[in-house]
Amino acid sequence: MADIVKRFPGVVALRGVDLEVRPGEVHCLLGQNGAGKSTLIKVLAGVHSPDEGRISWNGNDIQLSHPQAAMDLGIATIYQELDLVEGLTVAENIYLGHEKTRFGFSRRAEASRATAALLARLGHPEISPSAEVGSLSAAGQQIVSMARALSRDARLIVMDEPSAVLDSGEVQRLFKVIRDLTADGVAVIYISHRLEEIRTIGDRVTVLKDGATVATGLEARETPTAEIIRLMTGRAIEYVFPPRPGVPDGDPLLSVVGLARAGEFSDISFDVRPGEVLGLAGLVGAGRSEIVETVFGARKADRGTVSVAGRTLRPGSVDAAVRAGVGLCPEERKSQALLLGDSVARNISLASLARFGRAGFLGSDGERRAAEEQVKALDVRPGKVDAEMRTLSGGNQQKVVLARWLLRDCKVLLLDEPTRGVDVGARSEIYALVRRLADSGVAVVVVSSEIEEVLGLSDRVLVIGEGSLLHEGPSPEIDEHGVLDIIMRGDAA
Amino acid sequence: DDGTGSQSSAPRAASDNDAPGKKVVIGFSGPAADHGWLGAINSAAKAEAGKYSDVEFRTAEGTNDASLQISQIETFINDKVDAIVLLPTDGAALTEVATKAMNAGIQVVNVDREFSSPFAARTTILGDNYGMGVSAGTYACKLVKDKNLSNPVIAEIAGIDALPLTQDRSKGFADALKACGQTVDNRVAAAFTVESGEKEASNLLQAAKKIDIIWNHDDDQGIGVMQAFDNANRHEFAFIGGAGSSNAMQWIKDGKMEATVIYPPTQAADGVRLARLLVQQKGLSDLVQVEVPRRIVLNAPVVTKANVDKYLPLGFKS
Amino acid sequence: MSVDATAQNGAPGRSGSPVPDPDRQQTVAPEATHQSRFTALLASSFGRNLGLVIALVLLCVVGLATAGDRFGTFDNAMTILRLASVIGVISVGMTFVISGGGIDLSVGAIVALGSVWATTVATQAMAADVHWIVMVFTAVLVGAACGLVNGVLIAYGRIAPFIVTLAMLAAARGLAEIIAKRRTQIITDRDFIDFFNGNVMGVPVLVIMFALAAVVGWLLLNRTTFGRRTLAVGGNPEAARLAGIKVQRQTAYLYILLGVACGIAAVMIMARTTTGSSTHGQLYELDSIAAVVIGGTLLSGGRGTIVGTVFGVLIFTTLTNVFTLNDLDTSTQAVAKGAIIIAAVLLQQRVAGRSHKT
Amino acid sequence: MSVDATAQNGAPGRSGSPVPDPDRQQTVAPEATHQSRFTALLASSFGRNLGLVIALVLLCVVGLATAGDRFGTFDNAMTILRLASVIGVISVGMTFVISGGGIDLSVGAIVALGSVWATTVATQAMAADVHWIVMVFTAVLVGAACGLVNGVLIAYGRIAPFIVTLAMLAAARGLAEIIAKRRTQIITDRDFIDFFNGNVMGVPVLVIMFALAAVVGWLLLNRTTFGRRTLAVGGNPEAARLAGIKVQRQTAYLYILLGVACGIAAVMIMARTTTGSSTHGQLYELDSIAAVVIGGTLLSGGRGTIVGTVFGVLIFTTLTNVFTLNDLDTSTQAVAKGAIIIAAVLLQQRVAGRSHKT
Ligand SMILES: Nc1ncnc2c1ncn2[C@@H]1O[C@H](COP(=O)(O)OP(=O)(O)OP(=O)(O)O)[C@@H](O)[C@H]1O
Ligand SMILES: Nc1ncnc2c1ncn2[C@@H]1O[C@H](COP(=O)(O)OP(=O)(O)OP(=O)(O)O)[C@@H](O)[C@H]1O
Ligand SMILES: [Mg+2]
Ligand SMILES: [Mg+2]
Repeated sequence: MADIVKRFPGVVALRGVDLEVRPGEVHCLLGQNGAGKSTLIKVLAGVHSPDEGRISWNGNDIQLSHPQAAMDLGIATIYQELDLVEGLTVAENIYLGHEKTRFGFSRRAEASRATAALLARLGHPEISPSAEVGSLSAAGQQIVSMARALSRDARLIVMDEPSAVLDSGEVQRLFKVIRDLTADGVAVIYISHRLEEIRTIGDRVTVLKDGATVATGLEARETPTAEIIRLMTGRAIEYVFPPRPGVPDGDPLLSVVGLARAGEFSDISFDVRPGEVLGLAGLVGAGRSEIVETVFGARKADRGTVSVAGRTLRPGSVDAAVRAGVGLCPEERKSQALLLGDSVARNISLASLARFGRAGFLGSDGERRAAEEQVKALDVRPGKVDAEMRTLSGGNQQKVVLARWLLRDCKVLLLDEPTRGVDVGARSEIYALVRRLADSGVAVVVVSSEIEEVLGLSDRVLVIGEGSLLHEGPSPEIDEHGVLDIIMRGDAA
Repeated sequence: DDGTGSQSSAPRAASDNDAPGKKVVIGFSGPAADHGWLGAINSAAKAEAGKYSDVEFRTAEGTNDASLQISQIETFINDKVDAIVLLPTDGAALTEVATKAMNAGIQVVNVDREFSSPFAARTTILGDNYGMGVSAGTYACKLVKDKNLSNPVIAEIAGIDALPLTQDRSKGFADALKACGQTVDNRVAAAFTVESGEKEASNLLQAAKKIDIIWNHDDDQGIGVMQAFDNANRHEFAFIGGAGSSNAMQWIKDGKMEATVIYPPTQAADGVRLARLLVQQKGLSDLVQVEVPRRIVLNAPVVTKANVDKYLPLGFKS
Repeated sequence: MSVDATAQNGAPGRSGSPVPDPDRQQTVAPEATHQSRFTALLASSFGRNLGLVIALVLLCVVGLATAGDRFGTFDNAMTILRLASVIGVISVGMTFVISGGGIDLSVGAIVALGSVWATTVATQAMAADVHWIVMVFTAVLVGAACGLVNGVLIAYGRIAPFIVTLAMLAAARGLAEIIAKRRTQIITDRDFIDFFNGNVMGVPVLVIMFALAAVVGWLLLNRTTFGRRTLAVGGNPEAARLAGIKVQRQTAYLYILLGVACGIAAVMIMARTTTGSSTHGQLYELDSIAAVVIGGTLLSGGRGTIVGTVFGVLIFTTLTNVFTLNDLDTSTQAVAKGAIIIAAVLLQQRVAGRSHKT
Repeated sequence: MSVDATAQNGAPGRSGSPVPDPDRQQTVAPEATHQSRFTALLASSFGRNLGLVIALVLLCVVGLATAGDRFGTFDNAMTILRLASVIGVISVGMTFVISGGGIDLSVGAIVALGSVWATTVATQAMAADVHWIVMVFTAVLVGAACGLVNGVLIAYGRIAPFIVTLAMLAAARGLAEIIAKRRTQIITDRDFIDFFNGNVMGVPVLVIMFALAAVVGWLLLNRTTFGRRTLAVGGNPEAARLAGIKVQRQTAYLYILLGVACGIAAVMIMARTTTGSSTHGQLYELDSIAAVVIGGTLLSGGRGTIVGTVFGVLIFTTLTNVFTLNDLDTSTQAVAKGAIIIAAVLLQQRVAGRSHKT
């Protein structure tokens, strides 16, 4: 691909990008949120037609007018935003668009068998080909997305942040699959914000910044991290966790006692004091999201109580939680958090509407100004609070969700995968932000599949395995191996 | 091409009423022409207006929404037409605006469905829905007596039940039956369409294993009703129709139908003529009166095999 | 309280058939014989539509209790089925359009136009020696053409289906009136009437046509690529496009399919009433959409069930029949109908959706 | 060819008004004074609805050209507005329900029930000395109660709005017929009629009521937390819920609001026709939904425009007026209406959506 230019109304997403991928290599694409990575691969996948530039394939110039054209050439894509049809089964999703048929009739048994084989190859034989995709967790859906790309007889597989929802074990399995692919001469374009992954799996690196290629063909294992970060952000960023000043003594702000939901988790108890960051570590599917959602009242607890500052919250009432000063950044921003058709400002103010209203009337200025402040503080790009939400890149969307609760001045903040899809620069900003919030007396609960992140960020960590609490202790006293050990042993420590 | 206008070919007393006079602008508004009888009403009115070189005829979109019809009358008032021939979706609902038209000096001719105030129209031509029911009921009573039925099953297939006119017809029917000690045993309501007639009649036939007399309010839906009889192969009853379509008359001739009660589709056409006379300040030539009467109630005669030939030319095509 | 309260609720009917297809789960036990697969299949659609089945059975029980001698006869059953057949064929087609994320308000008008056009061809251009099949072709072609216009405007003109088909509703009925000159056109071809109004082994041809439409529809929706793609387009058009599906073309196909169904329905109603008329098919849009949605197809697209649609049609038709047998007056019927619709849906939700409550 | 053909489009056509809000873009120039902001606001809704404005203007031009002397009068304008007022008030309410992701098919039936109930109260229970305001209250209360039933069944019973309101359509009309005994009830209270049918400075009271409803509706939707919540619930109910909005309660409110609008419309139609009747309000559901959707409110929820709705209503009513003035026959009118609807929407899309094309 050369000199690719792509304009959206009001935004030039790509202003001259070059990318060259060789057969059998893992080519990593790096760049900050909004740099244009997803847009570039969508051009490659035939989703967007470029305004300028050439795409050549095996030396021939090609036109990709429709996703099918790209797939016909052997380009398969795993999109960043999981684009699966929830009402269809796993097998149906995987073979959507290239169904296994005989005389127009689907051969369901065969599709089912092939699906089972693909899922086994990805290390997930437990996902049933006949399960409805809507009923799978985000991680499960990511696996299905990958299986779908593998089901195509592809020469080039593009993976847009496939690891964002995966835990470390899953990522290792993914890498094994990638190695098998490249051994067969299949090229892979790999996008991720986790630099250590690039080191492990990548061969060469292309760096995008503000829609333009700033470096290409870098050796993935050789190039120093600082150099890559400098190329991406134009500045040097210390990719470290902020220091933990220690938690001031005090009564617990949030306290959860004996919380349980049938089939999801049981007997979960913990306290969080003001100024404390509590981490929930565990593997994907451990039930951490369910726990925080239940604490928030989005799911109704079967048993147990949640209280904030000593007052017990009505179970199953989001409203009660919000009024008590609890905020939740949910796991799936697209379906659970965002009004995609609305402006950034309105998305930010959604939980604090009452604050901008006088007798129910909104003065649009206060709202806009507050939103602008947040956008500036979190460096959301583009910085226009009037931009339509759906046009923001994934990482920037995540920041907007954070901004929503920052604006509300929560006493308790529940963050489910707060850095999913967020670039290194923004990531350290979010870490610093979480710490600042804690220092100002907020009780924070962080869920993340990156164990390193949970440990680095929190004062205290809970390890969750299969819906039960396995371990509780100060974060500095345990490391990633320790956590994994606890989970593997599976018994309560 | 339509049999509807043929009434005008009947001989009449010599007069200069048909001679071209002062130019007359007539606005016409009626319900949605969604079935044969109303279609016939509209085309007959239009055809009648076309016969006069001194009439400028304006029609408004047929509608079943009283509010929309009111606005059409308002438009006519704004236009300062000379006369309005109005077949209201609902007489009471259009009374106010008709009164307004009268006050604006426009001659309003009320057709078929009567206004609730005598000041809303200069002249009213009524098809007499109640009378139609009475005619049908009286004829049914006659059948009961003639055939000497001891405990007859009498069924009724009404038109759109929510319309006051349907209520009038049903009440007339019931009142007439009461006179000979009978009641309606099974009643369904269709929607004046062929299809609804077939549907309701099919169900009705299942509801009663044996029926002696059926009165169907409307010969348009009658085509469907007749087909339902054919489909179920049930013809044991005397079938009485309503409105008087040419189909129905043909059935009577063929012996497939016992009788039908005429409900003249020429009312609006008559209304147009009267409106013209009113504006030109002429009287009805067959009357000694020099002015058009305030109220004309049309007869609802029963057509049977005996007299069908006389009425056949009046039958409208559904 | 369910987490997806209103999320799924947008159309809360999403809980309409959230029961996983047990047939699919059958694959877990690959040793299952074909025999048991079939039984499982039956059991599956039975289970998913249990609420509807119960509603229909209850209705029949009421029918038997209140008008036993007249309700429980073969004749009456055939009457119900014959009445269900026309709207049934349309509802099968409508299931596709709605599953595909669309809606069609013009079905009744298309039926009217098809019938009128066909009878006009029959009476005008045709000499007596032209076969009635020409009439059938005309009706189906007119239906397909209207569907094509709808489909193209919706898929390629990108106008909301509601608007396009509302416009078609006005235009097709107006055109039908113009063609028919607002006269009911009576079909004189006895062969045509005898063929479609006849019986095959006691079962009316119309009912057989409905059954065929349902079977073909079921196969098409559940067992073919076309059906998969329909659900994908309805469930998540963006994902469908990314999977290489020609979303616009697929959308257009759906409206053409429904247009053809309307053409067939026009033929059926011509046979039933022996007429072509611009008044045919009134309120079919509401009736068929209601049957489809009661059946459990998601109004927002992405999930569709032909079996549910058939039940939906049968429930409505049986309801009218039971009302008439009991000589209920129309106003009371309307009130009862409203209450029964809600009761049936609540029943279906509670029975079939129980497993889905969080 | 647009790249996100179907992306933005949901289902092709799901896109009602993909036009970005120019009002928002105004902030690019933060130095804008309040004065210019106001002009910008005007310009903005003008721009967003440019296609609709052009359609309406074209219609007026046609009206003037074909029936100039009669079309272009104050009286005629008031006639159009008076006709628009009843359906207009309902459409404003409908804008809320549709923006909130719902639909209501029962509006016409609720109008009928409200009018009949009010007139029955007036004729039966009331002695002559009770003020007509009782009639008004009755109609509004009946409307609100029906809306409450709809809202509760939809929000808390989680039944699809289409089904609930279809059932309400049947039930309310049936009940209206039972109460009125299918008779038109005539209002004899001259004070009532004179008040609502009167003029204030030459402008009919009904038109003023419509204007008030539009202004209140606009403020509520665009300038209050209620409106914001409505759009959030319609756009993404799950996100709204997790942001602490009481989605179910908000949904119920929307139907109650529309019910109240129907009650007011019932009063208006009672004044207009001086009657209460179970036949009032026929097809209002289609008319009002059509006006709302033509106006640019997304049928899938999340975006709504009162100004667009008002234009939608005016376009439809002006169309009828121009047709009547030109003495077009009904069938031709229907065909023309279909074509004009499509043309207007295409125009709106092309004019206003140009900036959004990729
Ligand atoms: N459909 C669209 N309309 C308008 N602007 C768009 C659209 N899609 C993307 N953009 C803009 O294009 C730029 C690049 O976005 P893109 O999604 O490619 O970023 P990215 O590099 O993938 O970021 P991330 O790491 O957060 O996923 C962003 O500024 C984004 O706002
Ligand atoms: N809607 C659903 N229906 C059925 N099972 C579900 C559903 N949502 C989640 N699950 C299951 O519940 C379990 C926990 O889910 P989830 O993946 O949210 O846990 P988690 O610990 O939060 O993982 P993550 O790391 O992805 O946040 C998993 O076994 C998942 O498959
Ligand atoms: Mg991206
Ligand atoms: Mg999770």
